[in-house]
Amino acid sequence: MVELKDVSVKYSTGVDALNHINLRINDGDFAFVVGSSGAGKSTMIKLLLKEIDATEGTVCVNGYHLNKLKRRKIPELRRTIGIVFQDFRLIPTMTVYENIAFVLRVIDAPTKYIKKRVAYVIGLVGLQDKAKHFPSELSGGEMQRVAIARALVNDPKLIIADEPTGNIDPELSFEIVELLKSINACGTTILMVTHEHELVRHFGGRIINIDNGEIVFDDIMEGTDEI
Amino acid sequence: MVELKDVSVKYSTGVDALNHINLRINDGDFAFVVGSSGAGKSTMIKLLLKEIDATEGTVCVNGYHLNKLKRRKIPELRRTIGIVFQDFRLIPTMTVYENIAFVLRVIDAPTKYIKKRVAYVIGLVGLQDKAKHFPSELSGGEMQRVAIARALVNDPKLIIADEPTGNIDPELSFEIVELLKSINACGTTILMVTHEHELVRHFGGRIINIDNGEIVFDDIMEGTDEI
Amino acid sequence: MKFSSVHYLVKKGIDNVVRNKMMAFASFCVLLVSLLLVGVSVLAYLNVNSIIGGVEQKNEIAIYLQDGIPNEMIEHFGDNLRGLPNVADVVFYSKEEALDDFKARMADSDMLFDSLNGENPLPDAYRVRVADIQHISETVSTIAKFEGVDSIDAPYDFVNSLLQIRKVLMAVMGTLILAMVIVSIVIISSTTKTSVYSRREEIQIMKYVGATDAFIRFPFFVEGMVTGFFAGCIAFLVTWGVYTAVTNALQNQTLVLNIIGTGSIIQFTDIILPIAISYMAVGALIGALGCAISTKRYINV
Amino acid sequence: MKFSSVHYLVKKGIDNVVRNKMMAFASFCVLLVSLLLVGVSVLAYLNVNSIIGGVEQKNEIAIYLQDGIPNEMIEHFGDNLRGLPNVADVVFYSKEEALDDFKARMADSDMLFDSLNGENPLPDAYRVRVADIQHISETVSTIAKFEGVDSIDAPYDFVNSLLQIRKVLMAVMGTLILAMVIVSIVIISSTTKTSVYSRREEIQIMKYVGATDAFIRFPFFVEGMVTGFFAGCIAFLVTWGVYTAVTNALQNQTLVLNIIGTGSIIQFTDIILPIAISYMAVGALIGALGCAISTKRYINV
Ligand SMILES: Nc1ncnc2c1ncn2[C@@H]1O[C@H](COP(=O)(O)OP(=O)(O)OP(=O)(O)O)[C@@H](O)[C@H]1O
Ligand SMILES: Nc1ncnc2c1ncn2[C@@H]1O[C@H](COP(=O)(O)OP(=O)(O)OP(=O)(O)O)[C@@H](O)[C@H]1O
Ligand SMILES: [Mg+2]
Ligand SMILES: [Mg+2]
Repeated sequence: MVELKDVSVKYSTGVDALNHINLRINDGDFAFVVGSSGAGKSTMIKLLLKEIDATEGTVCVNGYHLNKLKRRKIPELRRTIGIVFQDFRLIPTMTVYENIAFVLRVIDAPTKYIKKRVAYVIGLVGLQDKAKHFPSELSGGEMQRVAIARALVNDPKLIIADEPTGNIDPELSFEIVELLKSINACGTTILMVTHEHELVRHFGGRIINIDNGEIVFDDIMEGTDEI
Repeated sequence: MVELKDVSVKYSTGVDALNHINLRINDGDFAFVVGSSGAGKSTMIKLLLKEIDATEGTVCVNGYHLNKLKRRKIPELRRTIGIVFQDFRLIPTMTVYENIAFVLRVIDAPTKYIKKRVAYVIGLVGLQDKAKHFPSELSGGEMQRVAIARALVNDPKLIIADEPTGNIDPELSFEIVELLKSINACGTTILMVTHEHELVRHFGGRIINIDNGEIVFDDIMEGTDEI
Repeated sequence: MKFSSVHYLVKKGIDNVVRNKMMAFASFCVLLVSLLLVGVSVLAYLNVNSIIGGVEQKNEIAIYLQDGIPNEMIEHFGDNLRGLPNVADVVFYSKEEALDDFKARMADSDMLFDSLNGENPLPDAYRVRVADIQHISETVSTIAKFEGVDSIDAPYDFVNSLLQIRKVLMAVMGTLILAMVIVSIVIISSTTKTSVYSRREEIQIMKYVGATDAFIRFPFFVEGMVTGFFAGCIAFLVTWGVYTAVTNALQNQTLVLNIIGTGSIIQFTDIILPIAISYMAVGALIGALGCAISTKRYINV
Repeated sequence: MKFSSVHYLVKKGIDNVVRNKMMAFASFCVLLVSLLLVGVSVLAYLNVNSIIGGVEQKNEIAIYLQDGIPNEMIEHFGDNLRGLPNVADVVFYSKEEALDDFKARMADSDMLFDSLNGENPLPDAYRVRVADIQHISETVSTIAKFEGVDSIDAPYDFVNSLLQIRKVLMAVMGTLILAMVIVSIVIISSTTKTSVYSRREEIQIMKYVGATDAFIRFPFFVEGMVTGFFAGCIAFLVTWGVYTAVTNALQNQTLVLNIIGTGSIIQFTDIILPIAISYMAVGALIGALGCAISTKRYINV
């Protein structure tokens, strides 16, 4: 569950990225976040991960009150969230396999399970051939898919995907969203930032529109299922 | 003018990224390059910039024969091309203004002209407020727009844009492509890689489809002008 | 943490050395240099100390006995001297030996002795070497109270000079070691900071995907340890070679050896084990700590 | 390249020092340490050299004259000595002075002289100090051919010891300087390589947007130069402080001073200018070259 109460974020440069946002996403929800460039979408996501702190208001994610969260509890919080970063954030010194496996390593998963599970998610995003490559040896879309695989691998309660299909062709994008939908069907909460209105139109569901640091639309729309 | 003759690229990892590609783009053309993730689009662009060398075949860009180009002539070649990199490649230690101005600095442009010109292109991509920010202080879409501005600033003969609208909302994307179209109308050759079929459908023109390292489609299609 | 995790982290640390060859080599070089600077200074300190100790052994107190005391009393006197705590060595020096030596030394002025007519104006004497020249004056005053002493000639000038020289040299060498330790800290921290800085992105990403601080730092720790250990090994070999070369070169400098005494230079083989262990242990420790501490700064995300 | 470009590149280099504070500080520290290591070694070398030179001045050849030669011949002899090229100082030492000194030295053995009955068996002598002890034997053999010479007492042992000690010390100090230069090269290249490595992305992007190698490297050059210059300044101040403290401390060690001679220690104020200039110039140069060379590796894209 994600709950933002009257949250504002002002960066040290003086930019007001979010203004008194109120938002509640229940467990098991699937929500698209849309909005123009620089609206504050990524800022909201950084908040949920405690990458930055709210200047005002309270943030609550998966039962953790982020305002009061102790530094050494942060890893615990982050393990309950799978994130696809807008800039991928793959570890350059690790291969695709290692990047994804790392998330399981940090939770002390058994080596056997890691092997099986990582191979499975690499298959899900269609990167079987690239498992042993380093991020610098991948195309943009491939890196993005590694980031998606990493977000899925440890079965998190909440998956947050910031622009996960920006570098991927439409067909694959549809597949990825369908994958997320199926994961959502098993109970995982999903929050997906996207610029691709086609996707939003097709799948429908809850749509949150952020503009200039404020939520200007938050409602459920039917999917058209057209392509 | 861009000319690829029977070009193949094989990466040191053994990946065949391009297989015997033949392509000719005349001065003043506007071409969309589409294709699935990992098809070899960015590889083709890296070739044109002499970031990598062709394993086979000859590459010719703006009158430079890249196979025989001397190391110290490379900057000369690159100054005739404006590139939007898929991963932006902004200089992290320079502000938005400095990043864009740098391209003019390297060609010894007069300081006065630099001031005027940079301010102008920053305006074109709508980043007036962010001129003094560092890349790390920008949103994804803002970084992408800085990359676009940098590619335009020195009035290059050829603009190559690798996925320039991946992180930008649809409205702004249309504006960006319209901007490129208007620049193209003044004689600049433009090559744009994109995944957004909507854009391609809307604007039409020459469309090059790369799949699995081969050109599978290369023809002119009418734009529908619908949204 | 489970064994598989520890195993993974150690392996990762070792892999990192190979993957960041350039960085690992830079750290290796700086650690090597630091270890050598400090190690060689310490060895120099030990040798200077030992050399001064050797020179101190050459001290000599001359105790002139009263004329005409009986032989058994002279012997008793010698036994008493040998029984004193700070006395290392006692030699009897008869008036006959004294005259012979005097004549030999004054060979040029033969004519002086012609007028002696076989008389010997010189006294019997004991020559005493003290163990610790710092307490020489106490020893002399104890001896002065013995029966039969005519006069005592103690090398106070020599002792004072030596004590002062030792003080100065020890101060110099101590400062040198301190300076080298500071130099090492400065250059090691500069290099590890720079090296870790270039990997801050990696560290931060790990933190973003839920790794704890310890989990991130452990491989850095291992990496630093491995690098430091190798630096220690090479430092040891270099020291061995240089040290042996220097001592061999000194063997040829007979005059210098005369002054400092042959036995005073410490043989490398006598200290090979503590040196090897110190180098490797200190190298590994410093390398590990340097890396682990420097990561701290970028881990707070 | 136009002036505006040069101005831009210099400004960029200086800005970089401020923007990469951490890196600049690391380079600064390492350059400072290197300059100090080499600088202090060189100063030590110069001082040891000067001290040995001072001790060498204390050499003395004694030339005993034949008994009973006339006074004017003795004076003529002295003039001849003064005319010799390698002779620094000539003192006449009459037989009367010699006897007085001898008696004073032998005060304990008064009885020896009683039998002389006022006769003086000692000869007149000249005491000569040579300028360069390396050529003492040639000087001695020239003097030996003079008329009226009875015998010559030259301090060959002293001279040989001194020459050998000088050789050893100079070898040690030279090795030290060489070692410090090597140490400096190793640590500076390690740090600059690491520092530039962490900025390889920046360097490569510049190359991708059409910058020439020189255009990219120039600001690095300036950056290194500025850092190196400041390191030179601080190294100079530190050296000044340490040097003055050490010479002051030595002033109190009278016994040590007796041995090495007061005038032999070089005063810092006598060499302040060349030292300041060397530090700053070498610092700036090394800093600039280190950065500029290290960028080369990442510029080939
Ligand atoms: N680290 C930062 N420091 C200062 N300002 C920042 C920082 N990150 C983002 N901003 C600013 O905050 C605003 C919101 O940024 P944010 O990244 O949340 O936008 P976004 O909605 O994700 O946009 P996009 O779709 O382009 O990614 C922008 O104006 C941006 O310039
Ligand atoms: N530096 C590299 N070393 C090895 N293989 C590479 C390298 N860069 C790309 N590749 C591989 O070459 C193939 C083509 O990559 P390229 O980046 O050209 O794809 P793309 O068409 O741009 O894809 P995308 O739309 O995802 O950006 C991919 O399979 C990729 O994994
Ligand atoms: Mg964003
Ligand atoms: Mg690409």
